[in-house]
Amino acid sequence: MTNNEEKKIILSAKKISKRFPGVTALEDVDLDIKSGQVHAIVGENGAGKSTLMKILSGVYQHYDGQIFLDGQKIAFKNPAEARQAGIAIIHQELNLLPHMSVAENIFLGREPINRFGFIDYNKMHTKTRTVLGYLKLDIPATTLVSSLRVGQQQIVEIAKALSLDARIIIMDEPTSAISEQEVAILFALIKDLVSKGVAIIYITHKLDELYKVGEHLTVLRDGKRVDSCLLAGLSRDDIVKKMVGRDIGNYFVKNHQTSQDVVLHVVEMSLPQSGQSTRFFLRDINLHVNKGEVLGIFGLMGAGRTELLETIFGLHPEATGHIKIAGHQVSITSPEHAIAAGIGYVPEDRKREGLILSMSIAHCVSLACIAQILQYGFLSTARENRLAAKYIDKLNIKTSGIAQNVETLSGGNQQKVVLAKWLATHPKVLLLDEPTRGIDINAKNEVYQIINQLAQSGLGIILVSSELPEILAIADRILVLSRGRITAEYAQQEASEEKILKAAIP
Amino acid sequence: MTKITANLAKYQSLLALATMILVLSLLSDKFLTVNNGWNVMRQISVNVIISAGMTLVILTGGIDLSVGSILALAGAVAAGLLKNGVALESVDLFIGFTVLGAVLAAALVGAALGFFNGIVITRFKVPPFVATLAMLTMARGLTMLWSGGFPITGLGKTFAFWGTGWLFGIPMPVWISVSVVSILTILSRKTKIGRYIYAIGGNERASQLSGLNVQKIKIFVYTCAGLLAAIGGILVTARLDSAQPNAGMGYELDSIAAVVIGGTSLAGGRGSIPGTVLGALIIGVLNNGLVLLNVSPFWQQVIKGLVILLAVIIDRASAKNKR
Amino acid sequence: MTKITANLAKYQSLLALATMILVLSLLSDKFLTVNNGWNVMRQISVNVIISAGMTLVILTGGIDLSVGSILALAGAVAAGLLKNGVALESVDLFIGFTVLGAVLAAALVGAALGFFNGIVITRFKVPPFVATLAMLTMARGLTMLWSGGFPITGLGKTFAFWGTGWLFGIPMPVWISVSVVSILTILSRKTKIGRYIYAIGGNERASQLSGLNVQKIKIFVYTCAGLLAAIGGILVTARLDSAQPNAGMGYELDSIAAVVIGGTSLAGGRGSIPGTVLGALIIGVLNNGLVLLNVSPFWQQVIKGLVILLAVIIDRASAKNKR
Amino acid sequence: SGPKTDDTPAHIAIVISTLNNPWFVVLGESAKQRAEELGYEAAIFDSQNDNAKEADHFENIIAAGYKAILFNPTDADGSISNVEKAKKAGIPTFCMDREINSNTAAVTQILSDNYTGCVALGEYFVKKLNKKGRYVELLGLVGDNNTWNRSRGFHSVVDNYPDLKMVAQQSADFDRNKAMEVMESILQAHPDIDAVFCGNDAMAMGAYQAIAAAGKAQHVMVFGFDGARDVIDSIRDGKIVATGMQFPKIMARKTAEFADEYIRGRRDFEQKIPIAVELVTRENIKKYAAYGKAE
Ligand SMILES: Nc1ncnc2c1ncn2[C@@H]1O[C@H](COP(=O)(O)OP(=O)(O)OP(=O)(O)O)[C@@H](O)[C@H]1O
Ligand SMILES: Nc1ncnc2c1ncn2[C@@H]1O[C@H](COP(=O)(O)OP(=O)(O)OP(=O)(O)O)[C@@H](O)[C@H]1O
Ligand SMILES: [Mg+2]
Ligand SMILES: [Mg+2]
Repeated sequence: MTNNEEKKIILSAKKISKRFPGVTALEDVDLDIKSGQVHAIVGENGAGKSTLMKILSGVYQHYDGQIFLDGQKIAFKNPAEARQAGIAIIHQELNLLPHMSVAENIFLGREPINRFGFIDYNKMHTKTRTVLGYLKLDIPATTLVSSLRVGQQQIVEIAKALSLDARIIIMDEPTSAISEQEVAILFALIKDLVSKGVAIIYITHKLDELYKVGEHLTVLRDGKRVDSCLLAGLSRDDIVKKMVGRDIGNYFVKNHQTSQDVVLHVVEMSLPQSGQSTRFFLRDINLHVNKGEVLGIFGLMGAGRTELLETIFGLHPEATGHIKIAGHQVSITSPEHAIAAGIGYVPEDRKREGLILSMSIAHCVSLACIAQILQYGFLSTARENRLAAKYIDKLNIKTSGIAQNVETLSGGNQQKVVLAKWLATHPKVLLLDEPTRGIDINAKNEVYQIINQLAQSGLGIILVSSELPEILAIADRILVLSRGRITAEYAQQEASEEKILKAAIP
Repeated sequence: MTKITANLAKYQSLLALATMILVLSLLSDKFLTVNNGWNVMRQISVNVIISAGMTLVILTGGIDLSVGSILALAGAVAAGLLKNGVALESVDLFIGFTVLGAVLAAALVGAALGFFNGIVITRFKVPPFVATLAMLTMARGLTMLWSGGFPITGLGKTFAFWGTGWLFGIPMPVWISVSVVSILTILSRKTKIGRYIYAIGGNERASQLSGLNVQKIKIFVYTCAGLLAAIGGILVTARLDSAQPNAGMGYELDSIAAVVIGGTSLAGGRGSIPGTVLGALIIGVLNNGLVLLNVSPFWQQVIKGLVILLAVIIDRASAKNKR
Repeated sequence: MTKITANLAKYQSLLALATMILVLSLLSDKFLTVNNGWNVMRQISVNVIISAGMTLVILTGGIDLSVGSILALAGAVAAGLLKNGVALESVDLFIGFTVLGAVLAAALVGAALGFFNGIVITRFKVPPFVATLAMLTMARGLTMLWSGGFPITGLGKTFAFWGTGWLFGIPMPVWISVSVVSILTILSRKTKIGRYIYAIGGNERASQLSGLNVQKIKIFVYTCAGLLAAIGGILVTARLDSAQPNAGMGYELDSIAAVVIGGTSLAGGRGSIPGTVLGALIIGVLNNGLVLLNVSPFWQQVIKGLVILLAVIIDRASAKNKR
Repeated sequence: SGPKTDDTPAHIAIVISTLNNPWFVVLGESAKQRAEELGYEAAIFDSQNDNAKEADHFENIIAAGYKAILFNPTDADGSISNVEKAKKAGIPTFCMDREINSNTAAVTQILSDNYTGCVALGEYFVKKLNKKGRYVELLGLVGDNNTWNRSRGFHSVVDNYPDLKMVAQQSADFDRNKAMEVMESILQAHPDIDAVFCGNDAMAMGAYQAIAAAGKAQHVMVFGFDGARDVIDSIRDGKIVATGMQFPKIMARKTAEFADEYIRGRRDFEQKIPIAVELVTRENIKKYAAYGKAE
């Protein structure tokens, strides 16, 4: 198919509605997908984007409305049927089997079979290598997924969808965990696919990406379609306005003052790889954070940023070097010590490491500072509720009440609960690992505001982020990490995307 | 009103239990009598005590198979000390035990074995199933060694009172089990460690990152389970006025059943002690009812299995409707 | 060479087993003989067969407590049909059974009960622990009802051959268990359904989203476990030339122990059938060794517990060093 | 026809230590059958070898208002309190087969004397072995007092002969399969034994099968205890040497009859009525059938 050939509608959804108990996730949503086009879908957290995609890909079978594929009405009974009809999906959440190989994950449910009815591993591995090759992910097909980092896992997830040779590929926030380089590779691939006539449905919270790949745009708000148009000619602010339903204006102004008091000082920190004295995750790290300062740390995927924060937080007792908090040397060999020393840590993966999903907001918020809500040695529900209410208010957490399970909160609000948990401990230093991953632009802005306020109130903050614009906007000082070493340091004024990337690439 | 309904719905098993009680009281006029009520309560009290401890263990995502054996060992230790004391021949010393002394020593033994379980699980990273299965075997062996395979009997009125006596019109075992349940309910709901137990079962890694000392809490929980099994053992012994080396066999399954029927998830993090009490009640009422109805022992097993299935199915269905 | 080491390291328990064999052969010159080797192999064969099925169940993240009872029922059904046939008095019909017919009928009964487990677990969302615990009780009751509580004996040479005979110098039970293990190993490694079993245990939701029919696979797995328990029951019956109504009591724990000691995680998704065979071997060698050394029955239990703990600790430690 | 309260027959409870062993099934069923012949309704309760479960049964029986309890205790000491509880509630208890160590709690106890029975077996054992040889003992459940009653009775005789050497003493839990496996292993360590004494017949059958499979059936003498069908047949076939015949049917019937008489007003019962265990050997096998005398 060539570019001037007319693009025709291959998938069409009419008046789709979907209700969950208590929520209407989608209401009378129409969507037309054309072949050879990237159709972007945006909307705030909870707008219904993923729900719509799950309906299109056969995950949900019960909904109102109709779906037409090539003009034929269809109703998938399960994801496998949708796949057979040529619809592949990269889910927002990773859906991988940790104890299986990359190849087994990619071919799960449609393994090639040899003459004897056994799985043909040779064929499977060859095919896997080919797909991984497209994505420039250089790992053996037999690698266990559990030994991959989040970003690599995300790429495997992409490979899984690509290997299907589908006509329609749904990508639900595929770039939330991968680095710029990989994003570039993905975009090149998308362009290639589109030129071959494949339709792509692309969901993201990173609006910049829209301009790089998008062609058509649909905006969802509170389960309703508010607009569907060509992307060309729309400004960023236009899009945000459609998403949020109002002007949110200039969304971030930095206005905190950095003091000269050093609150955290890391001296000569090294983290050897387990069992190997010559290889290191971290090597000779020296850094400091002042009161009221936001220290940004940038690095490519696997540079060791997460390890750095984890080590400061006491999760790697085998690390060498030492740490001073407000001038006093402290020995931190467990999170317990770190918290006692005044450090808080918002981890990269909020569901796996930050939250207890079975708990209510109130319980999650008080978890790290439970002493505060004790009265006569017992937990005081009144105090606990007051604490939670305070942070719900302060951080503007959208919830039906303090008793709501965190499991049912949207991503942005979950992230705020994790923040609340740490703020409640009154830390001196806050370590933030990718705090805005997967949350919508509005929530992101709120998180930036919160970071700003916290710095203003005198906290020292370390912010790890893979999004350069984000780091450039909110960090006062930027360190670049590459292969476990600090390779550059810039004050905010002197930093630029170019310089930082150059220092980051090993 | 709706709040009450919501609260009741939490104990999903209530409906199943109510149905059972209704059916049984229609089938037998002996069932819904005060006496029989005490009967059931007394009969489930040991299971309730053990299962309360088991609930804590399961809430952390673990399991304890050793409760039955620890029960037997603690019973034998209490009885042995009470009856024979300890003779240290080498130093020509004889230590006699009062009832209180013997009970405390037995409780200590139970707690110590539970502690051992905890250490093996946390420090040596042995899966709880294996660690406590090994303890199941070991504690049974120790019981046999301590008692020589013989029951220890004739423990006196004071001791027997704890198993057979009444206080203010309520049987002693019921007092004890109610106390245990109350304490553990408060512990699990109103104390720091209780909250931590739920947290660990909900997400161990996140708990660790929130500064909880996961190992210490797990050790606490297994120690608790051991201690409560020991209390159960002391009660059984007092009730029978005799420590049986075979006591408590298979109790681990009964107790896990009470916990799971009571709505606590074996994956940890979700459930409650009162739910477990309901689970134990369902099993207890069923056992009692089948006997009252004169069902033949072979059929009893078939019916028991079916009713438990049905209870859980009703339960899960009603839980689904509530959400 | 390193590949071999790596492959061996997968079966982490090998070191523990090797140590045990070494120690035992130093302690008793009767231990490391060909005859005793066959002995141990024959003795573990039933546990191996049941545990192979249990491994599949546990790999999906489930558990099956009913294997011991299904074993007993299948044994009783085979023996009963073989000896007495079926008399349908109402239509004045008598059906006699050949050995093959009786064996097939018993296998069918086992598979059917396993299937029932699967249905209850998948369609009615009853947790596997409760569903199979109910089946444990029910199948035992059915066994008692079928046999009246009496052993069924005198089943003839052809039938007994399957339990006591030798073929090409290898005991029949060993042939059968080796076949079962081979088939299931291939199934689990080389076929789609095998991989799906691992997948479900690893991440049920992801498996579902990848288009796997999770319910069907689970039902398959429980049916398999029931069928294998039945084969175990037929073997036990053939070996003893008698179906004992109380056969298989407590086998569920033995079998889960073999699986877990063999390195399969109770959380599902990780483990292997050959690992389970090693686990069963460790338990079998231990039982055999303790009897050969004539350790007193009291001490046996204590030692058995300790050795199992030790085996798993050695195991986990060596696994850690490998990484 | 028994006494009736109103129109419904009176209920009698039969509490059995365990139904996992056919011997006790015979005991329970015989008692039930006899009680029903006498016009009662009878229900069997299975204590599953658990003293605490037995206590539960007693409480439930008292609550349900049974008229009498035919009782096979799990433990001589541990069961006393149960019987006393029933007595206090006005329900008479009649022990069968196993005793309780109290002369006042039960109305009467019809007992099978395990100890003496094993003394007789021991004497026959010595005779058969000519006071010389190597033997193995298989114990039942090590926490069960019958296990030890039998073992002690046996040893009270056999230990007087220094040339009779016990080379192994292991437990097989009264279980046929376990006995077979344990015996298989023992035969590896001691291929040259002359005899095996087993604490019950199920274990004797298991042991015999292991011995036969090892081709030693001609050299090793197996002794059991109970009088189960398999063993009676095996003695007849010359496979097993001897067993102690207990009489579950006689005991059960007699107990049921006593209960009936008690309900009808009789009070003068002897506290203990021993039913002798009889030695069954190849010589006198004609006189016996499973669980009792040949008819
Ligand atoms: N399984 C479910 N049960 C109940 N409510 C659900 C379920 N899945 C989604 N929802 C609710 O439906 C609404 C839409 O959710 P959806 O996941 O589609 O949002 P989204 O636009 O993808 O948001 P995000 O940008 O955070 O991914 C939300 O209010 C959400 O809480
Ligand atoms: N599970 C693992 N096994 C082996 N090596 C690992 C593992 N996780 C991380 N690493 C290594 O540790 C180093 C740092 O990884 P880390 O995930 O901390 O990077 P990061 O900079 O935080 O990247 P990300 O953007 O993914 O968070 C890399 O060299 C990586 O190869
Ligand atoms: Mg989404
Ligand atoms: Mg990271």
